[in-house]
Amino acid sequence: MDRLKLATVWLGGCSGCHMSFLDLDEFLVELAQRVEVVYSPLVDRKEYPEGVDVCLIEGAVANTDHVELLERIRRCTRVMVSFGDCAVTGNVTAMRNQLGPRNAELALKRAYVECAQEHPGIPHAEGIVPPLLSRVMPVHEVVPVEHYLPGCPPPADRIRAVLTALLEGRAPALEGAQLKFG
Amino acid sequence: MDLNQLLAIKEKELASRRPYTLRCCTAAGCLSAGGDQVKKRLEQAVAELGLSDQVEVRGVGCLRLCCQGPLVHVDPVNELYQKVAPETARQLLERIRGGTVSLETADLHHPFFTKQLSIVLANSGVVDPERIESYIAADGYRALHDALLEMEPRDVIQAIATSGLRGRGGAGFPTGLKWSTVAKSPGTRKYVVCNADEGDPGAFMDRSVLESDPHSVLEGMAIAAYAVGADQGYIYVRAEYPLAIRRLRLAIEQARRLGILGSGIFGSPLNFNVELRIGAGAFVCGEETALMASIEGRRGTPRPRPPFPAESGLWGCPTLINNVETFANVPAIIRNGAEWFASIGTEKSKGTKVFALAGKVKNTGLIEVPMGTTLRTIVEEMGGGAPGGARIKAVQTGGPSGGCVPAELMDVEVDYESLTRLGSIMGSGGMIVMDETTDMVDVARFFMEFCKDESCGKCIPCRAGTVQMHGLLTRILEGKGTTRDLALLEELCDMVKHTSLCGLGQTAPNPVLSTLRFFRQEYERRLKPDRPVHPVALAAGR
Amino acid sequence: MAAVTLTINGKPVSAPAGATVLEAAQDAGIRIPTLCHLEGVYDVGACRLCLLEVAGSNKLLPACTTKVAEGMEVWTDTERLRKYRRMTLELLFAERNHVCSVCVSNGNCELQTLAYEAGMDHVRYPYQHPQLEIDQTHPLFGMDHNRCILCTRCVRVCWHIEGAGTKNVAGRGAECRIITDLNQPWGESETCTNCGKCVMACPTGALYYKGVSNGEMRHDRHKLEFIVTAREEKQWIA
Amino acid sequence: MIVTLAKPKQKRVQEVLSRAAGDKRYKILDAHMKKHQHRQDALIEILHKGQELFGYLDDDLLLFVAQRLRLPPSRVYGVATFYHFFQLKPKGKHTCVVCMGTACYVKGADKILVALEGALGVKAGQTTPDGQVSVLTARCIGACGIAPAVVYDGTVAPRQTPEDVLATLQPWLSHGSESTVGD
Repeated sequence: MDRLKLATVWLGGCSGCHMSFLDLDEFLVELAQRVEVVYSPLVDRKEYPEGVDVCLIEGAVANTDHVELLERIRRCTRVMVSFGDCAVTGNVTAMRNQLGPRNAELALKRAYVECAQEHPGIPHAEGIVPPLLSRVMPVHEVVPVEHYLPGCPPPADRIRAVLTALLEGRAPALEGAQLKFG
Repeated sequence: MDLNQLLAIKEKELASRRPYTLRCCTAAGCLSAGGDQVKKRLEQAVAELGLSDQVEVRGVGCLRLCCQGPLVHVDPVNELYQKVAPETARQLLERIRGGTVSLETADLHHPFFTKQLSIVLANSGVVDPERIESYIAADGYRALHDALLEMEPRDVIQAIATSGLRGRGGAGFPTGLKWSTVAKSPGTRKYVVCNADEGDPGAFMDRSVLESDPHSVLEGMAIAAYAVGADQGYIYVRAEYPLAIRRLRLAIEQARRLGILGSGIFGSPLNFNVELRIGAGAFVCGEETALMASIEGRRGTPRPRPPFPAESGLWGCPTLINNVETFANVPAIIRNGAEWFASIGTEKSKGTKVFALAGKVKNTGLIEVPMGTTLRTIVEEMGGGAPGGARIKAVQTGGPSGGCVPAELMDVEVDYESLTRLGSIMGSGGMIVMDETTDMVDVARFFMEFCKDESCGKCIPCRAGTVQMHGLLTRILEGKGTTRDLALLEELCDMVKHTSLCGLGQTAPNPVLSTLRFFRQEYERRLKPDRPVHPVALAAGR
Repeated sequence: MAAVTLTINGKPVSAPAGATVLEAAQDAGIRIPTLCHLEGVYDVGACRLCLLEVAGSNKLLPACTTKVAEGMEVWTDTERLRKYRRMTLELLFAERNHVCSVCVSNGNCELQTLAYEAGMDHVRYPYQHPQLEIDQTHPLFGMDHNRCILCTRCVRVCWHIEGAGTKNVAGRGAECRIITDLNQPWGESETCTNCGKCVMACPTGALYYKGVSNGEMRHDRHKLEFIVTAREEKQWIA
Repeated sequence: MIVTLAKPKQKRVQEVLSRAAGDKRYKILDAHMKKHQHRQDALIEILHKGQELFGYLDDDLLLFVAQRLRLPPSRVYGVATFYHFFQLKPKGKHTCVVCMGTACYVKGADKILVALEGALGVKAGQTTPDGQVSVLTARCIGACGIAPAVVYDGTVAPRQTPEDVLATLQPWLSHGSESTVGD
């Protein structure tokens, strides 16, 4: 039996969702037998491959690279899962939106100028550092998504419930407190 | 004040009439075109030419054809002069002296005039709204006298019920039923409220009635007060209508001085006073519970009904709320009889309706037609169609709560039920004609923007739902929307319509729903295709 | 008081005449979601979460302000109502900046709980991300407008239990804000009695005790019921 | 996100009352309130009068009204901000109200507004920096028969075009245009 091709990606988020994924503990062993991780911050692969079965997306859409990557993921993936509050709602990543139309510039200034201890200055590197979007968005505002796995981070048992369902060919059916944000 | 005194005022007024009368329109439309200057010049000219015993220059209410103002009607030759300028006004006196004038006259045989039937507007353009004597000369306050002295309150209610009069504010609730509910509600203190917060953009019927014939509204309210047992009335009028406010103040003052308002009116036990309350720019205050909150000096937010105002209204007392046009119908019904009124109109919608005809139509202005007149008659015959021979696309009725009736359905008879069937409403009487150049998605967005700005913010579906619907409409209008956005929009329309607290929210989706119903292709051709979402989860191991 | 019999979701229920459907349902152990309702103050019917289908009425009616009637047939949990409830909650989440992960009420929030109970796994409408203030000027309490849902529970307790009238709603539509006095910083209010009832009443993390951190804020709403019962019925039920 | 930090308390009512004592307009307002027997339900009427006397409703005025009608300030503020008609900031020397009712809209009121906003560099609801002109919109002034209508300093003008509006504004702007150069 072919193993399920699983990808995970890390957009505008803190990687806490991936940490929570690692909290799956012994289920990780079982998972390793049933899936092939084809793309992830946890494995060494540069290009998002074609023919991916399931992709967990952590993080909100905050820069142009994110948008490009999502477009490719959508083309190459059967089932996309918004993984964690940043992907589902924008969460903390999207809080800069509250600063108004100049939010990207203000956020960068705060981080790299006002709070810098040495060498203040907004980093510029054409082609390497992607420009920030003027508005941070949840993933489903950019491309359609099949399933949502909320939580900040989603607890390991919640991740397990979703993955188990997908492995068994069912639509995940989180309900009640399993859908709690935060 | 008794009947003899009333008749004496009438006789005196009629006796002072002169052979010629120049009726100058002094309603807001003509005033803005210089109508007051025209009247002033005519008065000067009459004095200079020594014609004072021959000619009366009378400021009157709306003469209907607003687009051609300033208007002057000359009696008894029965000619209506249009676009009269202060400089040329003097020529009208030549006409009286048998000469000819080069001024434009309106064609009084045009359907715009001949198809009208005036009940509410009977005095409009005839009496001087600033003089109570002028109203009395037209049999004003006779109905109040007769009701007070010759009818029991229940007879008055019966007459209103038999007449078939329905609320002219838009919803069409049977007026007689409302009156009898208030009459039956227990309570020593009751109120009568006139809703003159005409808020629909594109509607100016109530303004015209108040500016042209304020006493008819006062008389209707006093009759209502007698019928339901109230002793205090309020007129809630928009601050945007300064002229109407001034004339209402004057009318109340004059009526009070003659004892027609106050204690023991016409020697009957009825005490009735009317106070004016000036709105301050909130569309939602047209909703009756919000209006009452505003009269009480609070934020104009609506509350759930029941209890209805008829049971618990102003300060918890039974309160009768009717709109301007509804009250203005009452004296005529009492004077001419319920059967007379019931013989006009259709089976379920009796009497006439005043419409403010505006937009892309040749003749804009005020019309009053029997219920059941077709939209086509109104727009094409009376309105003269679109200017420049353009093709009419739709007629919008009911303002932000209403919908657009497409041109091919203009044979619909105008009454409460027929318009509702077409997804629009009668509304208070605004009628905006749209031609081919009008973009229906833009119209829907325009009304949604209005509702969003006017939402009071109390209930969530209206406060947040209108914001989201407006956002979706803007996206679609800009060509950025997808089929999923349209689906979201339709779903929100359904939800806001059924879950909002008051009429504003419940009807806010109507312009969208109606343009979607008749002009869906205008939405669809702007949409971008969606990428499909994977319908079901994938099978294990592929 | 005379009793009336009605059915809620097909189940026969008896309630005193004059009771609301919400009260009748609660007595019968049937839960109806509410947000602007608060024991101890009058109802405003504003949040529309408790809407009901009532046989013979073409309008949906709020359970909190609709009185029971003999023979009334009420449905509280139809598919249509569930759909509307979820949409209402989505609209609320999109309206302001409800970031559960950094909220003092995370885990103790009525809005958050209602959302997951309604199966809201994401919000389909674009987030509005308005720019809103946090008022930290009061010595004891804070107000974060980002988390306010305008249920007016704080306003009602301030007026009708405390009687101070410090808080009110200003503006209208989406521009509505809860204000103190003349829209001045809470700490500069001359009418606030520092009683804290508004904080107890708040369903979300909009009003909080200063110094609480993420997830630590618990609103003690029973205190309000306690005060009202004590004042009106002279019974002190702890 | 704006966080406001505490400032020391001050007794505002007393200050306002002592300031008002020397102002004739407050006397007129007081008399008007007396006419309404200081009834709380007359609040909106009183605010109308206040705006008529002062041009707009500032905090002093609102607090004065609250004190006289024995209402909590929050109630007065809540009402004043609910109704569009009440202005809490001073208006310009001249006002230009573009009617955005349906009839005016379908006949091009939106274009008039765009032209106006472009020429003055302010948005609807704002006043030019020199305090000369306030641009406002109305939801409908009921002059649909003569659409599109614009109200200049309280006078309704019928059938306006963007050109008409700019021409009418010109005399109001004669000084403003020079001073804006180089801004």
